[in-house]
Amino acid sequence: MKSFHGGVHPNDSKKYTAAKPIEAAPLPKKVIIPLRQHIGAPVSAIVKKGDAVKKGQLIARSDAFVSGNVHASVSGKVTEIADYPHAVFGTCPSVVIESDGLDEWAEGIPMQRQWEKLNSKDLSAIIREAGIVGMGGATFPTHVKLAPPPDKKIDTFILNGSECEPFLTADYRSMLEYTDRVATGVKITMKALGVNTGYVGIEDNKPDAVKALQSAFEGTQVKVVALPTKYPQGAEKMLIVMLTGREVPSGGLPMDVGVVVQNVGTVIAISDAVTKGIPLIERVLTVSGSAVKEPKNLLMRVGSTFADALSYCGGLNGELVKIISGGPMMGFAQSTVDIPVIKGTSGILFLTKKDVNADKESACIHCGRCVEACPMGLNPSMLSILGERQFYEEAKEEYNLLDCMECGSCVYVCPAKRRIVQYIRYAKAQNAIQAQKEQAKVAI
Amino acid sequence: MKELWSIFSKGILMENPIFVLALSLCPALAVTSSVTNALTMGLTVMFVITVNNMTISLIRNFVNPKVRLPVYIVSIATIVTVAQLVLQAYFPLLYKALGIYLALVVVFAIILARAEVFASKNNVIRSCCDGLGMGVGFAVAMVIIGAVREVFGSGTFLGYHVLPISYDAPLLLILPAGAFIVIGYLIGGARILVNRIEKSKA
Amino acid sequence: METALMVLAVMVITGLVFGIVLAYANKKFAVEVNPLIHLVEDVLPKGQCGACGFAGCMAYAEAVVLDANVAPNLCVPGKGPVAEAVGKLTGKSAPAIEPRIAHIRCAGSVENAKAKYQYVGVQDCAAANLLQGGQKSCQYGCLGFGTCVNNCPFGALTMQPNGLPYVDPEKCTGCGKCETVCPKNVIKMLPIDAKVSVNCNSKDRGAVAKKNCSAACLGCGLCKKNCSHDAIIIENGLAVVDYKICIAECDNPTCFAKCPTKAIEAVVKDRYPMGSAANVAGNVAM
Amino acid sequence: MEYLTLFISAVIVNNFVLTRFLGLCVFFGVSKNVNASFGMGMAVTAVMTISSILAWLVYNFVLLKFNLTFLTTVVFVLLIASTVQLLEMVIKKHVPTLYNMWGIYLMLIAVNCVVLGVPLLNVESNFTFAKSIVHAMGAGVGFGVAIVLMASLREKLRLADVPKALDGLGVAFILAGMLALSFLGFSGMISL
Amino acid sequence: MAVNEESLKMNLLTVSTSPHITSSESIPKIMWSVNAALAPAVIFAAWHFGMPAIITMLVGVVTAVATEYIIQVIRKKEVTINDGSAVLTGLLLAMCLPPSLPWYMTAFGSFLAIAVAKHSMGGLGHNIFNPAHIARAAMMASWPVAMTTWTQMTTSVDVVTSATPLNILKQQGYAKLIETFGDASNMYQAMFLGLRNGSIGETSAVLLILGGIFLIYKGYIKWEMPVLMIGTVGLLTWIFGPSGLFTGDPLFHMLAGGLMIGAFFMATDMVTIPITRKGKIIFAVGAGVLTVLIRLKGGYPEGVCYAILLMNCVTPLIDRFIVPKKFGARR
Amino acid sequence: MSDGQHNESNDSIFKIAINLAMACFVSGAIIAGVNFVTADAAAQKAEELKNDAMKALAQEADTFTPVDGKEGWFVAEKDGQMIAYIVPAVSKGYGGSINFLVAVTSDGTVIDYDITSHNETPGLGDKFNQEPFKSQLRGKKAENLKVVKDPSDKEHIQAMTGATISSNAAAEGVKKAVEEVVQLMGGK
Ligand SMILES: Cc1cc2nc3c(=O)[nH]c(=O)nc-3n(C[C@H](O)[C@H](O)[C@H](O)COP(=O)(O)O)c2cc1C
Ligand SMILES: Cc1cc2nc3c(=O)[nH]c(=O)nc-3n(C[C@H](O)[C@H](O)[C@H](O)COP(=O)(O)O)c2cc1C
Ligand SMILES: Cc1cc2nc3c(=O)[nH]c(=O)nc-3n(C[C@H](O)[C@H](O)[C@H](O)COP(=O)(O)O)c2cc1C
Ligand SMILES: Cc1cc2nc3c(=O)[nH]c(=O)nc-3n(C[C@H](O)[C@H](O)[C@H](O)CO)c2cc1C
Ligand code: SF4
Ligand code: SF4
Ligand code: SF4
Ligand code: SF4
Ligand code: FES
Repeated sequence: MKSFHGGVHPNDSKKYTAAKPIEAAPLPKKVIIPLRQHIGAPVSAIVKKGDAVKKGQLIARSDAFVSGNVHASVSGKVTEIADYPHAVFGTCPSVVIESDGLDEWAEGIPMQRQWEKLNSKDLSAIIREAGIVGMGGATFPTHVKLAPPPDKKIDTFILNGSECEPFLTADYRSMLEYTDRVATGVKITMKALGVNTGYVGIEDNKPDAVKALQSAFEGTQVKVVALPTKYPQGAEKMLIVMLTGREVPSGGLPMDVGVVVQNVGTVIAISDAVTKGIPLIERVLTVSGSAVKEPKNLLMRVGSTFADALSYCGGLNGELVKIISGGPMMGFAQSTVDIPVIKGTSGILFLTKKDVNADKESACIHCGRCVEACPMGLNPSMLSILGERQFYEEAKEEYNLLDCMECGSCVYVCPAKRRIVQYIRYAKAQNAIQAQKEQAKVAI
Repeated sequence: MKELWSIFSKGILMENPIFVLALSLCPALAVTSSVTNALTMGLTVMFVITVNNMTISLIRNFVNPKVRLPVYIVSIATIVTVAQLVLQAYFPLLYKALGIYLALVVVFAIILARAEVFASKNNVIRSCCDGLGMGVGFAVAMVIIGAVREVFGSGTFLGYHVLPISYDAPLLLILPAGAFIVIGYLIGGARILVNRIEKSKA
Repeated sequence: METALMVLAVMVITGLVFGIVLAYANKKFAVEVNPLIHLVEDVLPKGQCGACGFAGCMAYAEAVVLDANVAPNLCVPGKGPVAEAVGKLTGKSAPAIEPRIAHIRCAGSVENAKAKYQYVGVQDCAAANLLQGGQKSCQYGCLGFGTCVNNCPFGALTMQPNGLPYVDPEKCTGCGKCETVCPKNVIKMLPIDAKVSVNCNSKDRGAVAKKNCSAACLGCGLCKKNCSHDAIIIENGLAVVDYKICIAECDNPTCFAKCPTKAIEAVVKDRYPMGSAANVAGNVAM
Repeated sequence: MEYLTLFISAVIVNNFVLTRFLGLCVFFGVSKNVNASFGMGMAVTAVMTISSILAWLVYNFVLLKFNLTFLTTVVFVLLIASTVQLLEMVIKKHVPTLYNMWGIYLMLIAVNCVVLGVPLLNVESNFTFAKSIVHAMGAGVGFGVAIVLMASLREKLRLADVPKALDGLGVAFILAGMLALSFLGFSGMISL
Repeated sequence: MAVNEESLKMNLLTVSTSPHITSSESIPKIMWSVNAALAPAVIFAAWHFGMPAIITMLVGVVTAVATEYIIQVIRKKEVTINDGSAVLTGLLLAMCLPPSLPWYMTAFGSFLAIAVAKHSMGGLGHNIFNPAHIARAAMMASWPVAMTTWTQMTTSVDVVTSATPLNILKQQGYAKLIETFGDASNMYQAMFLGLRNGSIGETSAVLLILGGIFLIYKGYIKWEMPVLMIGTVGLLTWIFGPSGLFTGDPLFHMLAGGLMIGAFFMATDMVTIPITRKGKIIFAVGAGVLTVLIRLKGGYPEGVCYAILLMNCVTPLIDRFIVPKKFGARR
Repeated sequence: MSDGQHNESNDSIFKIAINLAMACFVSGAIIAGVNFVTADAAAQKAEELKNDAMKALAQEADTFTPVDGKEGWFVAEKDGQMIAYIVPAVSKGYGGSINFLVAVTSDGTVIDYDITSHNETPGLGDKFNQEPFKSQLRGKKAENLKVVKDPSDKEHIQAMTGATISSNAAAEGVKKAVEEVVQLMGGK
């Protein structure tokens, strides 16, 4: 199979957890549930301090369409609504619930539903109600993707099972252990979208997952394809071009080429929400890295903390220098362990010095490795230099700054250890500020 | 008096025509492979620029703005031609050594620039000081470049050996490429000097 | 003699021909360029700092000449004289601009303010700020990577060893460039004759602020109580001085005396306290 | 063939900027930007060709005829200055974008060594009319090549960590030196 | 930075932008590998030319490193003499010089390479021209006689010792060349092994190719570059032979002069060549064409150095027009 | 243009032209005046210079008379006795054409030569106008004017180190002059 341009082959480090079955983490004593776990309009709490809540109860919502409901993940008492650290935004208003240890479901959950009888509108509504957002990392509200504007004709659904990030095995284990739920979720999503063609893209370093899903989709319109192992195979643009040959246009979205992509975790959540009425309150994630004693795949409640995860995994082993929420290529470094797990947390990595490369940055030597590694066909070397010298506009106008998806392939290969992604983010931020200013001017 | 001095002196370093203003660069490269040539050219330009500044200052009020440039050029060209004729008649060897660059003095940007920027707005005495200052700055710069190139490029100064005969002079300095590089560093040096002075003033 | 006549003939004919051609062309192809623009540009200080709100001095010159609505006093570094000169050239009246100076509203030196993580990356405040708001526990404090220092068009800022920038009152023109580039909004422009200054930007509640930085303004209100002219208010846990009142009415400021963290201070004789040696020493001693 | 040799020689082997030192003010002044440099190269070529033609005519039919060769300098410079000024006015009126790109440098062409030097060299070498034109065009193209190359190098250096004292003009000269060193590779390739 | 040292002491977690892992490649690793790839040719040269060559190489390297050190101290920049790039520049320069050059010329060149060509442009990564080649060109201009004087080799194998093959070709013609070596196959063999006169490091084609293959294997240079550059030279010299079209001796030209070292080690200096693969290909072909042009038509017998420098001049233009194909441009 | 003129004068075309013409008139007057003064001196100096140059080539001669039909040729005579032809010649060197003035006896022996203009590299090629290279050519005849690189060969001309091309050019230029003289004599 002809692969997409660029990409890199980091050591996948999946050996720590690949063979470990998913374990349900013990019930946390306290959960911190941030009110921003998605891209889009913020939600506001509908409970207040002192309220008793049940597991699965809606605790925050918004009327905005592009938004995601938030539910309580344990039963207990709301002790505080205040700013807490957040893995992505630094800090965020959060609802703190002290568990009563009973873990009682809210009324009407779980239930049994025949999804085959529901129409696409109902399905979307259920998914929206359940607060499902993309669990591949971007946390874009799923119901929005399922309701494309009328001028975009969706004809293909893709399940993203590639899990190309090193260390992470959550999707892999889910595909093996929750095969039926995955299959059901895919079918539901395809029905909601009204499409008949489906693909499952899985990197060929997970042959058993490919096999499991192949038999699950036997006789359907869904093709399970083993893709070459290469980071960032899981980036949706790469996945789409590999599976359908369509290139998402620059600045465009998958729907511009008639495709919707969902992560494995997301379809599992869809399946649970539609067939059992269970909202998104827990997820599978990988706890790994050479600084944890027993790396594991855990099923954790949203709002449990990284500290909880660490203690379930036997604590530290070696000197911890970095904590990452997500994978090592795209994830966010954290400054403390008191960070809550959110819907988009696909992994928690505890790394020692040996995993992390913190060499000094030097000037670019124009070796061209980054250019060859960039799957988006950009010139990262130039982008970083322009960012460094503060030529943001030029970076945007002449070097397609905004096309960068921050996959980090360029930084991975750079022998000069240039912090290309940071320069790019910085330049993007500065351009955004500039644009805001311009708009303000126009408004005046 | 003090004012005149400051008009005069700024051309020497702070607004040196070659090192700082970067005008009239051609002669700075072309005729500086020996100090003699550099000096001759320097003095010629000094003469032309001073006389021209005075002339322009005198006639500035009679010149129609629409033909200002041609008139200035005619003035410069006249002075240059006079210099040419005189050199040709009395110093034919120097005349030959300067070659085409003597005629090109007409178009050395520094001369026209001073006419436009200074002489056309100032009286004769001030213009004369300005011209002299710029001319001296030009000549000094030429001689410095010439000295570096001649001493290190052929081991001589004004034709006399100043470095031991065994000095194996790199021809590079005599060649165009070397001239560019030498001037590059001299400009850098001048910039450091100018900054120092400005700092000490502030 | 004959040669001389020929010379004269040739010269005069040449002159006439080109004179006519040029004069004719000038009439035919004349383009209106307002020479005022150049004159105005000559007057401007050419710092290209953009404090006027235009893309450099030339752009401002063009705008102020061509657009009747553009005020002649927008050039901050040029101060009064430039405003006056531009006003004269453009025939616009120029109300005086109030002279001002950059003020670092943070005393969270390395000793005073805690770090929450070890930052590895591009040495630039705006870039660091993108990572959870920077490495300081106090999310309002100066990050100390000197983005303002690198952007001051007049070289008025230097980074001190304690991780805070120092404003050289001799060099600062009050252009405000540093104010716009600081991602933490730490720098504010202060009237040049300000008597007191608040050296903190923290909007945290007192206890939190104190936990994060030993020099933080706690919002306790002691200064407010001690000000007999009602020139201080507490806003979001931060003391804010109303300089209009303060400068006009107060000639013996006492507000800062009781401040438990010395977050409010008198502006000392050389116009400006922050970063002066005494001040640094004072902070460390605490 | 003879014309081709002359042309190529003027373009690369005896490049006017890099080996004859003519037109350096514009060369260093405008070479900060590739697009402007490209325009400047064309402008110089055009101006030089036109003025060479005029100069040749004036020289051979007036000055030589009446034995007034000592007036060459005055007449040529006036001729060129007026031609350029005329050109400037036309461009300013009809192609303002082009005008904005060169700015004041168009006026600098009027009093630029290469533009005067080439006609002077033409008459000094007793070139025929056709040869003069070829020579002038070659010199112009050579100037264009040098200035565009220089501009592209300087655009790259704009992003480099050049020592402060050398930044700008100083490093530009050093670059020109290295450019000239590289062009030495062509030396001896054609001798006139 | 004071801020970071402080936090280091407090044992805080490290936070940086993603990605959090990087490959193990680094600039020192690359530079030292290139030095290592040159080692066989260096050792051969020491044996082939003896003491003078060893001295020249030492002077080249030591001057380069010392110059870099002094400049970095003066400029208050981090001293990076350990990264091997200055060593490499000094070594490569020395390898392109005649063995018995007076030491002060080598020192001058090495100083020029580092001070003028490299650090005046901003140091590693910022230079536009290949420092070693700029130095060589400057030395060629400064002391043309010394730079073209070829002395005895210690391991002469009954071959003319006073001139390089290209010199013989330029001045005495092809027939003389063959005569000097006996017959054509003798000549190819001697040139392939390096038993001929020439610059210190350029003679042994086989060792240079070995070093180059090592670098290609390590991924530090692109195979297209040497192959295309050498191939272009071969093709063009074959076409434009001395007695009409297609009468040239491509093998001779491919083995002669500094083409091997130039194509494998100098046209591949990533700092001074285009960044894209396509750009690199254009560079290599262009350098090949210019080499042949200078060899066959120019004043010098050898053109590799100037060809590479001239292509360095156009590198920014190539980078401007040859850009990677951006994803999503095709619909 | 940095013109500070605000008063857009609306002078007529003619007036403007006269303005420039006036300037030219004054200029012409000055130049004519200076030329008038210097012309004779210049001509005289030029003549002297030329004579000096020729004198340097054929030191014994006292008069030089132009040769009819041969542009630039002179006959050098001593006491009315012809001792040499002074002949101009051109050849191609490293940096372009080289102009010679060569003194040749009527039997085709080089007395001396002078290079009047060249474009060779200073310090390298331009040594052909200096000793010891120059003395090599004196007294040589056409058949010996050939450059070799063999130090033991005293018959011919030794190349200057590092400047074979310039050496060749010098030898060739001088040889051309000699051959022309021989041809002229033979043709007589
Ligand atoms: C502003 C914005 C609007 C989006 N709108 C849609 C949409 O209308 N339909 C859709 O299918 N996906 C939409 N997406 C989701 C993207 O297709 C994509 O799934 C999401 O950005 C996460 O992708 P990533 O993890 O590759 O970054 C949108 C994303 C963003 C950021
Ligand atoms: C560089 C990069 C790598 C990604 N890798 C994966 C991946 O391995 N698995 C995955 O499910 N999503 C991955 N994503 C996110 C997908 O692009 C896409 O957003 C996601 O599959 C959409 O599904 P979701 O909305 O259900 O999360 C990656 C995104 C980027 C930009
Ligand atoms: C900058 C430079 C200038 C040169 N100038 C001349 C010159 O004026 N005359 C000349 O014959 N060779 C000159 N050469 C040398 C020639 O290119 C060539 O190497 C030389 O003529 C070979 O002659 P050789 O056999 O005497 O060494 C110059 C070389 C360089 C690098
Ligand atoms: C493959 C390769 C080739 C190199 N070739 C050269 C070279 O030809 N000349 C040189 O000075 N440095 C060379 N270097 C070293 C380095 O790039 C050089 O020091 C920089 O040009 C200086 O900024 C090379 C490095 C590598 C990795
Ligand atoms: S981070 Fe951006 S520039 Fe770098 S490889 Fe990924 S898409 Fe390309
Ligand atoms: S990989 Fe790094 S060193 Fe190489 S070109 Fe890209 S940014 Fe420069
Ligand atoms: S004041 Fe602002 S810009 Fe300056 S160092 Fe502090 S945080 Fe950075
Ligand atoms: S310190 Fe700030 S306000 Fe003062 S001159 Fe510098 S940038 Fe402008
Ligand atoms: S001096 Fe020649 S162009 Fe300026």
